[in-house]
Amino acid sequence: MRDSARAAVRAIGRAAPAAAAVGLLLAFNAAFTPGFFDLAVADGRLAGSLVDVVNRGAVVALLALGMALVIATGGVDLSVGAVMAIAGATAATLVAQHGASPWAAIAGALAVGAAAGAFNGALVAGAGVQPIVATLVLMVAGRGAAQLLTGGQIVTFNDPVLNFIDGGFVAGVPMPVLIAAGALALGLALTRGTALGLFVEATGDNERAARLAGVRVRAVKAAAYVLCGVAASVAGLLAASDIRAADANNAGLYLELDAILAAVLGGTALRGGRFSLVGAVLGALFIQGLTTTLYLHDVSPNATLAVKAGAVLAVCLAVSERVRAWVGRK
Amino acid sequence: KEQTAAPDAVGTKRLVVGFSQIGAESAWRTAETESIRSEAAARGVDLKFSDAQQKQENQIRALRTFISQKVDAIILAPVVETGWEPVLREAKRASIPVVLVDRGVDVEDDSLYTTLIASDFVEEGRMAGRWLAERLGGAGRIVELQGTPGSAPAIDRKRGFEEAIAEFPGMTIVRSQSGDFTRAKGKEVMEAFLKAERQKIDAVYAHNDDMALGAIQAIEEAGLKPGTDVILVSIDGVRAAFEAMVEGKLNCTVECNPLLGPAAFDAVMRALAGETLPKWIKVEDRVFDQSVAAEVIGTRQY
Amino acid sequence: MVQRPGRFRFLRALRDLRVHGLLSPQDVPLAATVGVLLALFAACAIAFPGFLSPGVARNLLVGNAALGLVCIGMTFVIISGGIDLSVGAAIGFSSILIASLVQQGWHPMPAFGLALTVGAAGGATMGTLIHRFALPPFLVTLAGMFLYRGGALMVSERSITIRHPLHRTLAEWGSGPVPPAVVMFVVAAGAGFVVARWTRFGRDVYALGGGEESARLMGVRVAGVKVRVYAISGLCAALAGVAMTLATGAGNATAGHLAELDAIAAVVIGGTPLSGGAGSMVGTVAGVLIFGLIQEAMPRAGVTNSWWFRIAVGGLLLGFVLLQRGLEGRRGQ
Amino acid sequence: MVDALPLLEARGLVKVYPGVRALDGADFTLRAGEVHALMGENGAGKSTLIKALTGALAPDAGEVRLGGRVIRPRSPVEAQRLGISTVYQEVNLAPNLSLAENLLLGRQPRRLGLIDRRAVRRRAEAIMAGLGVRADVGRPLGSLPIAVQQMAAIGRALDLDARVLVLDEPTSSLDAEETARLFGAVRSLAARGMGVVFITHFIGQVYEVCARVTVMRGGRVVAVRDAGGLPRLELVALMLGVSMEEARAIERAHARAGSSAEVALRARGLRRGRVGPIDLDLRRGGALGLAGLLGSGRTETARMIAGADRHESGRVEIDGRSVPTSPPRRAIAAGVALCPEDRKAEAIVPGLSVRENIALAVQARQGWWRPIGRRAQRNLAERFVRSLRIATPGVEKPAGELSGGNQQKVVLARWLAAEPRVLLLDEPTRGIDVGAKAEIERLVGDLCARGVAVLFISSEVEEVGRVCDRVLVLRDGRAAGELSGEGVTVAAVMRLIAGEGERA
Ligand SMILES: Nc1ncnc2c1ncn2[C@@H]1O[C@H](COP(=O)(O)OP(=O)(O)OP(=O)(O)O)[C@@H](O)[C@H]1O
Ligand SMILES: Nc1ncnc2c1ncn2[C@@H]1O[C@H](COP(=O)(O)OP(=O)(O)OP(=O)(O)O)[C@@H](O)[C@H]1O
Ligand SMILES: [Mg+2]
Ligand SMILES: [Mg+2]
Repeated sequence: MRDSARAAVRAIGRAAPAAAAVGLLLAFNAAFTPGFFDLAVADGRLAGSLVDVVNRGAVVALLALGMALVIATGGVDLSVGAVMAIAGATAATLVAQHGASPWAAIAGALAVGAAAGAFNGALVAGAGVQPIVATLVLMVAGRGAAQLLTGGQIVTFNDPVLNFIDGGFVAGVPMPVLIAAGALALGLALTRGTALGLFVEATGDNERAARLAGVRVRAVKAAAYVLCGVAASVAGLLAASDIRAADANNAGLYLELDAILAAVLGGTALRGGRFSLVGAVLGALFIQGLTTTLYLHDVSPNATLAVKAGAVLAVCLAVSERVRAWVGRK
Repeated sequence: KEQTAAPDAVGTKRLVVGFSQIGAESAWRTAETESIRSEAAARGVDLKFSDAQQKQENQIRALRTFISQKVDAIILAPVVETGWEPVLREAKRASIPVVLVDRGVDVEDDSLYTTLIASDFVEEGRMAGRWLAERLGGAGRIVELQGTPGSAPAIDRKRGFEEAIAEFPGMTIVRSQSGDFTRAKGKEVMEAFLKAERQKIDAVYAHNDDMALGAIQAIEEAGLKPGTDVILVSIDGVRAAFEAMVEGKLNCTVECNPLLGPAAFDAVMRALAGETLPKWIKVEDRVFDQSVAAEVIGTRQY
Repeated sequence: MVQRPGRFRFLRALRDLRVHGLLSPQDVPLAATVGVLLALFAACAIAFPGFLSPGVARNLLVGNAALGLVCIGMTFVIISGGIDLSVGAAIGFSSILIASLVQQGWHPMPAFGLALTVGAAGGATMGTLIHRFALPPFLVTLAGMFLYRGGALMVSERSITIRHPLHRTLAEWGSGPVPPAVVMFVVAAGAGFVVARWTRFGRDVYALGGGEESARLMGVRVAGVKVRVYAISGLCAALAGVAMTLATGAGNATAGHLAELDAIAAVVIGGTPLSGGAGSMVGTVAGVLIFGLIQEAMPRAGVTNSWWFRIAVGGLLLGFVLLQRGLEGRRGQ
Repeated sequence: MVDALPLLEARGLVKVYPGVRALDGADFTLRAGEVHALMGENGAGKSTLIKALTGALAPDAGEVRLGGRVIRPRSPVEAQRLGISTVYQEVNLAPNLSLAENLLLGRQPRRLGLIDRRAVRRRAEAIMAGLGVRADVGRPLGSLPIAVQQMAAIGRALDLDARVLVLDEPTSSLDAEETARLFGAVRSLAARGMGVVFITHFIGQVYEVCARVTVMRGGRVVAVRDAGGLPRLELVALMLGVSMEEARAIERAHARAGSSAEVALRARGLRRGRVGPIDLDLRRGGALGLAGLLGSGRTETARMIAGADRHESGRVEIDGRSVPTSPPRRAIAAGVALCPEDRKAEAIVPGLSVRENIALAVQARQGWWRPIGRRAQRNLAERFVRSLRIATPGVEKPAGELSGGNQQKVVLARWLAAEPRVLLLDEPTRGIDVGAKAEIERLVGDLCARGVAVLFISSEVEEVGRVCDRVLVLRDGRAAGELSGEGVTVAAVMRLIAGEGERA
């Protein structure tokens, strides 16, 4: 049992940077942001800055979940932002221009996300192209495709089902929170409830060994990209639903970096191997929490970046064992 | 992609014009691209197009490519104002007239370009400021949604607006953040503003319509009535803004016309005909508010 | 992509070389990259009349000198098994720093010197953090990127034209027969090539990329190598910033937007795997030129809207990497 | 050897890892001019002691003296400069660099400040030739057989005119011939006054070259003896911490399998590159040994059968039916498992726990949707930790943090757990202590008794002789002869390897 306790500590240890980051941020806000922790229930809905953070953080959290898996296989997916744009554009144009039912639109968006993931997977696992280049293709071309769908316009829709995806509440809890939590639960079930997690980690850690042990390394990699694509398309739906429009030009722009950051803060090593889905979500919450905090304190946009840099470094240093050892020696 | 290679320019009399566009970051820019493209088609001009994806390097590269292709004229929508002297000088040496659209360039020798067809961003900011001052009676708490940090319209629209409201000590900008010119960011930032200011916000000034449209949603979701509880003024005048005005949710938009195609090709033709053009052909922008929105909306093309 | 029979013949020839042992396995990715570059150039020359002119070649060099400079530093970083996301922002920072210093009355030369020093020192600092505290390079250099970009905007968010006679002259040479930026690129690439191949430091970088623990046990001074690698990358980025001010005669805080991504992609296309331990400067130069060729070809391709433009860029990229993979053949398994 | 002056001395070294005291107050003395064996079971702390002596890690307590002066090398470079040259246990070289560069990294000959690549090549060729290895020094090290890599590591260390030479299991992949050459070199270095520390699990080699023996157990030194006055059995007893009787039992626990006539796997005309065509039959309940010199094609043969490398021609039949073997998953599905030779590159998954490493192959065969529960995995792993005596504080420890021999046991456990019908073992006892080696040899016997067909590759001919009922000897990628039954003797195998025998 001591052994399993140690395993648990290790698992938490991986997510430590993100957990510490979220902790620091909460502590900061507790001290300096009046009303940050206020929770109100207005018209049976939970509201407050904290809710906003989770609510807004859902998009990056979804991306980070998929990204963590892909990174764990030893890859990276730069196309998630573009896939968000395509998914949003698909859903919006289906509903607004082709009169499709919202359910068909959602299905279409998810299918497009899966197809995008399959494309990346085929390039990486099938053709053996380096992940960063393989997914760069879709990062560039994908946004073009999304713009092609929308004609470069912001396609607005007003459909109760689509609006509900981001704007709805179930039992007072905002939908994005539920969707992100659901995705996390699904991700955990898929990786820890099946052998996928083990295979992903083995593949990312030592691909040759995994192959010789009989793991279908290509299928594992492809699956990671497909899951990542689907997660990105859900994020795209959220983003579109948020503004009740598909903005193919801007949806998900530069979010790939946030997603990678969240995953890495969450304890997923960029070289592949061990990953932590909980950590990835915490990482995403940290990023969003930081953004929201900066808004609340009205830090000038030009200084925002410097503050972000400081925060990332501080978090890294705070959890680095070497720093502790070093400080201890002094 | 087979229609690619132009037939030898010498054989046919078709005019070849290169157009270096910044990117496709907004519907506004798409409208501008489309305007130039359709005008080229209407006049039978062979248009060479390059999308720089927001990078000046790419634009400079595209200009050099146009020059080496010996195009007849170049239309340039510069991503930043500085840094064009060397490449414009190369164009001049090759006797290729360059027409600038929607944004000026900072060069000492203004013979380097033929003309600039653009709105005055600073003036747009002033117009928005003046309108808002009048509407609020010279006093009010304003939040500002800035464009992308460092971009010329963001800088100029901020400056113009600040100039205009400087005359009214009662008007204060209580918060100002970047919404990156996008709806999603506009909404997100507005959400935070509403929380932070505990809803004591009289007006929103957004550097473009998209951010204002995002802010409207945030205001609605906070349980307030945009256009009544919070006054909104923004810039661009896209169709969606007019729709929002008709619905009473947006109060005012300052036009910034992207349909520069006709004017640009007029300028190209005149330049090729040897005429000298004024250095700035100012696009006259107007202020539209709710009072005229309904009647004007039918005439909007973008 | 249109596959021309000629390319297939080329492919076969390359395979033959390999089979007959004339091409050792390590050189295959490099050969494939160079092959793709040549194939691409040939395709452009056939498709676009007037492409085979000195002007185009010159544009290619001038237009990609800055990216190329960044890539040289990035090659070292990636070979060492790291990554540097700060380079794009470092370009912006050094470019606006130089411009604002000159605006305040500095002579351009000390301004260049300061920018290069800042670049190298910044890189060295990141390298030190990465090594000393065993932090992931991705996070540290991402923080560096935020800092540089934020710092650049704080120096001046408005871009600044550099008005100084010397700088003006240098910038004008940019349109002449020997553009300074190209000279810088060529010299740096040559130096990079020599350092990577013929110095102990260069080989230590490869050893480090092959495995940090092994390298340490083999006696590589890991700390020194890492710090220097990031310092070189920072220096190259600052050089690219200088090149940028020369190419434009201005400084701009947003210069180098997303250049880190282009640089990483160009280096990787050039046959340097992101996992480190392998790669070459020649490949990187080829990768940069492939990137440049795509940009060079696009305005000629007759696409007239932004989305098709993007799709075509992505499609071209796809074509090249697939062709490259085809030339490399299945390695390993 | 009479020179009693301590050259290198360690006092009270302590190194604690989470859950393990790898060094627990270890003392060690090396005299100038002696070859000193460091013995102990897997995980006893030998490699850790070496690392602490040579600056590869900082001990938590204790001190090291060289020639009487306290030294505190903070890195292997510093230790090298002080005159301590080391070959670490795992081949710790750069697999991506060429063999030549690996030999000379950090001291490449230069001209005008630049590396003289031609001189590098020449000097590297000379070093390898001096060790009697024919190899293309321009090839990336990682593409060369493990044995060549090991020789390269030795070559790298020998090149220095050091005062102390430390060799951590340098012979684990070497043949008799290379080993003999290495010993020749070691003896001459010692004769010139160098102190040599030599770690091995081959007890015979200890008596061959070493003057004194230090035995470690559980991070402590339990005995320091002259090799001459230490009977073999007592050494084993000291290492394993058992009584003499138990040691005797371990020493004798060599079961030789006796095979049935039923052919489980039949390979015909396998060929890839310069290896082949090879025909071989693996019988149910029998162990076929593959013997041969370095580069004779043993590894390649096993890899072709298991689908790790695709064979260019030929076929593999199981129960009389031809089966596809590539990718390896296919071979595994058909019941054929390969425990590969290169543990670091192809077998151990360092970041995963011991439990996950052991369960990996079983899980891979079951597929994604039928996960083995954590508890079942743990039971499985714990069973093997016990039976193979894997020294680890628990099954959740990352496998990469185990000692080399224990990693090897984990890999072996992975394949034993998978219960294949045909098991191909390529150097399975590499770096494994006597106790566990006996255990593994016995396990092979058990497997055979349960009807598994085993292919056993080992560079230790004695071991092949002990374990296998038939031996196929390869030379230059072809079968040079086969021995079976009573004909399997060390001498006979050696004769065939040397090319004197006829096809038996
Ligand atoms: N990096 C590490 N982290 C945690 N524990 C470690 C690490 N390295 C070694 N250990 C532990 O220290 C102990 C001693 O290991 P060491 O490598 O010294 O054994 P060894 O005597 O060399 O064994 P072998 O014969 O198998 O090589 C082992 O229990 C091992 O698990
Ligand atoms: N000295 C060498 N130099 C280069 N390549 C070699 C050398 N020795 C072996 N090889 C390569 O190894 C292959 C066969 O060796 P293999 O590893 O199968 O032999 P082995 O009998 O298992 O020897 P080992 O003791 O290395 O395991 C050959 O095809 C060859 O490519
Ligand atoms: Mg050891
Ligand atoms: Mg072998």
